[in-house]
Amino acid sequence: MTYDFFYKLFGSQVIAAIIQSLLPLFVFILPFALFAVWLERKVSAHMQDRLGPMRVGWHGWLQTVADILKLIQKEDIIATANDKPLFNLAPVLVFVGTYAAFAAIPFTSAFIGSNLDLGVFFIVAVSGFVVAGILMAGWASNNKYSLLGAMRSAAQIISYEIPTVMVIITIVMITGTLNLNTLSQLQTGHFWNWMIFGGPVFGVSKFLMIPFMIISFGIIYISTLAEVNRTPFDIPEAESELVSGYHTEYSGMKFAMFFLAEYANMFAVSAIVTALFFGGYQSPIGYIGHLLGLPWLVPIEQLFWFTAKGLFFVFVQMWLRWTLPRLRVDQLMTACWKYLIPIAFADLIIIGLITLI
Amino acid sequence: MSIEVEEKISKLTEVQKRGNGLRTEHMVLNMGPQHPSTHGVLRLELELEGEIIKKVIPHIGYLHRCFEKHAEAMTYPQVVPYTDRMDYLGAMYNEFGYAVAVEKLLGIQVPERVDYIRVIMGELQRIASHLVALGTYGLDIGAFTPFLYCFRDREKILNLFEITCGARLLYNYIWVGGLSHDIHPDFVRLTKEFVTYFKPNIKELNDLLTNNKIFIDRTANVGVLPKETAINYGISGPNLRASGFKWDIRKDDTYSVYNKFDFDIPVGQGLMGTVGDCWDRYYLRVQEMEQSLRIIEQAIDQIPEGDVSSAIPKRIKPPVGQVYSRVENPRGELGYFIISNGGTSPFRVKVKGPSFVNLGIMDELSRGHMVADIIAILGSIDIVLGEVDR
Amino acid sequence: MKTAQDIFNILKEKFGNSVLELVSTQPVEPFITVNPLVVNKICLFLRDNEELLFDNLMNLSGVDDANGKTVKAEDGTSKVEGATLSVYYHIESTSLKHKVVLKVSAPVEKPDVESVALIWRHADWHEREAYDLIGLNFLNHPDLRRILMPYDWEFGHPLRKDYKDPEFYLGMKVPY
Amino acid sequence: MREYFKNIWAAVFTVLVGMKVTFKHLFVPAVTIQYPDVKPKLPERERNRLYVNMDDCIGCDQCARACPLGIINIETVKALPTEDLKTSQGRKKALWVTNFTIDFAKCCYCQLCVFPCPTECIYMTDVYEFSEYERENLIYNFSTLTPEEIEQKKTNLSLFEAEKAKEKAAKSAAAPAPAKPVPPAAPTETKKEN
Repeated sequence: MTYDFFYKLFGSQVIAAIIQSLLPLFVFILPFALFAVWLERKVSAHMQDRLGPMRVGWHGWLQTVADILKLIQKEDIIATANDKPLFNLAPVLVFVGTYAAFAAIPFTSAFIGSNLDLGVFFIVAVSGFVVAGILMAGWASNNKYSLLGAMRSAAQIISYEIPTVMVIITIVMITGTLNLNTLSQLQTGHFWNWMIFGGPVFGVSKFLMIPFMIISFGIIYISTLAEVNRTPFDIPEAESELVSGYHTEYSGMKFAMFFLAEYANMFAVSAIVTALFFGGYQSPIGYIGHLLGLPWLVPIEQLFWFTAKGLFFVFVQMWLRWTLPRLRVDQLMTACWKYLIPIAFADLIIIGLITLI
Repeated sequence: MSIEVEEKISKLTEVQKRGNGLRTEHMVLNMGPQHPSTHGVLRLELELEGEIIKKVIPHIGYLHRCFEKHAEAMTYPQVVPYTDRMDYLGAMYNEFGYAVAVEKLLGIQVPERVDYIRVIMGELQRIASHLVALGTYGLDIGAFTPFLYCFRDREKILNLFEITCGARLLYNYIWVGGLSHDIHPDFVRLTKEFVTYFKPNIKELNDLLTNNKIFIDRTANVGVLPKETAINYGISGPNLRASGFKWDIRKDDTYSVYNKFDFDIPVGQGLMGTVGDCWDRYYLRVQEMEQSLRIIEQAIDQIPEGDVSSAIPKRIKPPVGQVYSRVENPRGELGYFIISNGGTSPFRVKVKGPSFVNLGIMDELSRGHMVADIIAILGSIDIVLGEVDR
Repeated sequence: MKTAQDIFNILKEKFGNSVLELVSTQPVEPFITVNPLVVNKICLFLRDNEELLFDNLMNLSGVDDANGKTVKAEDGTSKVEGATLSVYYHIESTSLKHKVVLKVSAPVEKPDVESVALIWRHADWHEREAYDLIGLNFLNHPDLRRILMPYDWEFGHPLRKDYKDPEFYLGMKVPY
Repeated sequence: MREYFKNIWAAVFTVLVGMKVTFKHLFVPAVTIQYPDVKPKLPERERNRLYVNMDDCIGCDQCARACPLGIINIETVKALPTEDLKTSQGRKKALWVTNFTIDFAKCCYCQLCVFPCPTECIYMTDVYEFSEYERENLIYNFSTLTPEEIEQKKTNLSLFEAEKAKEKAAKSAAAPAPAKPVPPAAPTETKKEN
């Protein structure tokens, strides 16, 4: 849709494709990452009876911009013992993995970077790609802390893909599609049509499903938390043990890329959760655009609802981070293999049985 | 297994055998002196097998300032500001211990008002110190927020010290034979306000951190210190009591006016795991804060009238002799061994710092645990490097 | 509960000449001086004897006594003689609640003292500290290294009374 | 199996309890202040930078002796009997304080110098912002005399003493006259005022 628009505007396939692929980056990901960093600071500050950044702009809202400007100017330190090609490639790879995930995220019914039929699958696959970047960073840094962090990260992200995928399978089993756009469209109407409330089909099965859908949601939320290395699963960059884990040796803009990737990733996983369980871009209470007879208002409203839902889950991630301590590496594995995976599996079977009713 | 393979294995070195034929070696990880959770400038040399710790070698001395050498060049009152700088989180108690030791050497009795104020200050300092210990312990485990809640409450105690003597960290308040200032007219009221303000905050801390499942998982059954080992290693203070041994110098070798107050000595019970694990050591400090509040509540109402500086000697010149005197510092048994040769400066001052002794058990406690646990263990024994290195 | 006199009598009976004397003329604390080369046996006895049970070493401190006398040799050079380094052991029993102070003195030229680090593990670091700062040599110590000063410190032991700061350390000027 | 579900329950429950605590604090007013804009009110006994009231200082050197770091440096010149120096309480001053420097780079704010002062002229103020780029700038000189005045006091004293010596020599005619006047007692070098 947007592609057609740009194609008509420039008359060149290449330019249209480039613009379309860069659009989410500049319109959404960077501003969001900057906003999320600011939000994280403010949330943490107010939870801790502090004020947080207050000087740059109103309540310090330009603080992150100032930080990025500072990081751009900073010296890019590369130690002599680093494996330079890998060391330079790693942050790019991590950022690309995150960025690629945004391609399949349906922001509105009007704009979706790439309306893939394998949308969910694609996102899970490219998010897993981040591991390669982190491993590279850890290895190339030639630092024992980085290496330990990278090893932990690899183990963690790969393990937690399993419960994530299991829950996704549950949803796919009910809806029969992997396309996120279709998934969102399915949950149209009011909020009781969301998957967390048993999906759009009314019947006994819907009410039977609600508790199990809540459990599914819990599992996918916890495991995506682990995939983006947030507390209580932030052991790859555990500050008190491994200093900063895999990005200990990075400075300047390369560090900023890890940093932005982390925050962008937070939104990406929140978006998946939203699309799967909370109706994607659908409004919970109907559209003003339909009410007023202004069809162009609907995508804007949808973007608002999608961002609002995503931000809410990002906020909960922050809330958890500033509340909880961090798990140990073996406990992290225990939590995944002994708790999340069996429960997700049982959940899958029970929901499968319910759908048969 | 064929004979050839067996032959090959028999030729392997010890290092190769450990890796089933592959040449493996232990990774040596250098933790510190600049590391976020070594609580200062401690350097730990860890020998790791994967993430399992095989050996810990602590290297100390990065903050060595020769307190003992300094003390030999100072007159007795001039040593007091230096004692502050050893355990800077429990500065009031360091002065208290030093004053008690020199008074013993001089054979003077201080007025009762001085003793009461000293006890109140000492217990406030104990709460302040434990708050830092608990807060930074949460930080070590990964919870950032309790740290700031603890610091917020500690600020209130520091404000009390500030109105009394004008300093927030290094007080020079408790002198040999008395105090530098009498308490501020508002002090009694503000202390009572603090006690009522602080009580609910202990519960909040328990909700937020102590009873958190993740926190319990991280600390229970980790770094278990049995009672006999603890005594043999000379461990003292909360760490010793957490091992289930009821030993508190405030009661067992009483000094000042501690025998006049009614308070309990909490001991570790292994509520969440084994007796003497990290969680016990942590929780013991929470319980001790409650007991300290009890002492403050009793003492604040009974401060007798009097002059706080009447017993301060004009010129401190103890007779030839030597004294070892100890007090229950927030971190354990703080002992001063002072030898006097009859002059105005001490001939030799030796400080037995509880942190110095408690750190010695690091290797014993950490073997077989993981890297993340070493942080938990180090945090739970609560050291202050200023005192370890003196 | 035993006084220093009782403990002295018990030790005198058991160890004879190795236990030298009970000094109780000084104010505050009496102490028992013993032979530095059998102090480990005495300490083991003190710890394990059922009447004594000294399970807790409170403190171990090395002291430079600075008691040497300057002796002028015939050729005009002067020499310090008779100086000793001492170690004080403050030990107590947590079960029987009694305390005792032991003191050993060794000549400064050959300051050998038997280590008690394996009797009370607590003494390990204290002995290293005494070695580092005073220069006492603890025999049979498991790991006698410097502890507070840098490992490559070669300018003597700082808590000796005759210690002088070096001019330079690793190219850095020392007096500040 | 029971343990398994108990663990899950404990994890979920305690996490929720913790989240409740932090959520409540979102709406608690901050305890921190924006420091250079808002300043805390300091109590009256605040111990920060030292101040010396030179009108009252009698140059007795007691504070310098009490200081554990030896950062107070006092130099004095005897006043002539004709000069009438008084503190604000009317106490007689026998010395001109030609130099009174405190090296704040080394000060440990222990307040030990304040107590022995007989005229209470040295005390701690609540000034705490006095950082400098050069360490030398932290050596504060409290002496109110200008270098010329100090020179003059010194020459006055030496002249006076020479005169006195002469008088003495004249009085005791039998004894041989002293060859030279006594050199001034105070050192001649003075530090530059900051």
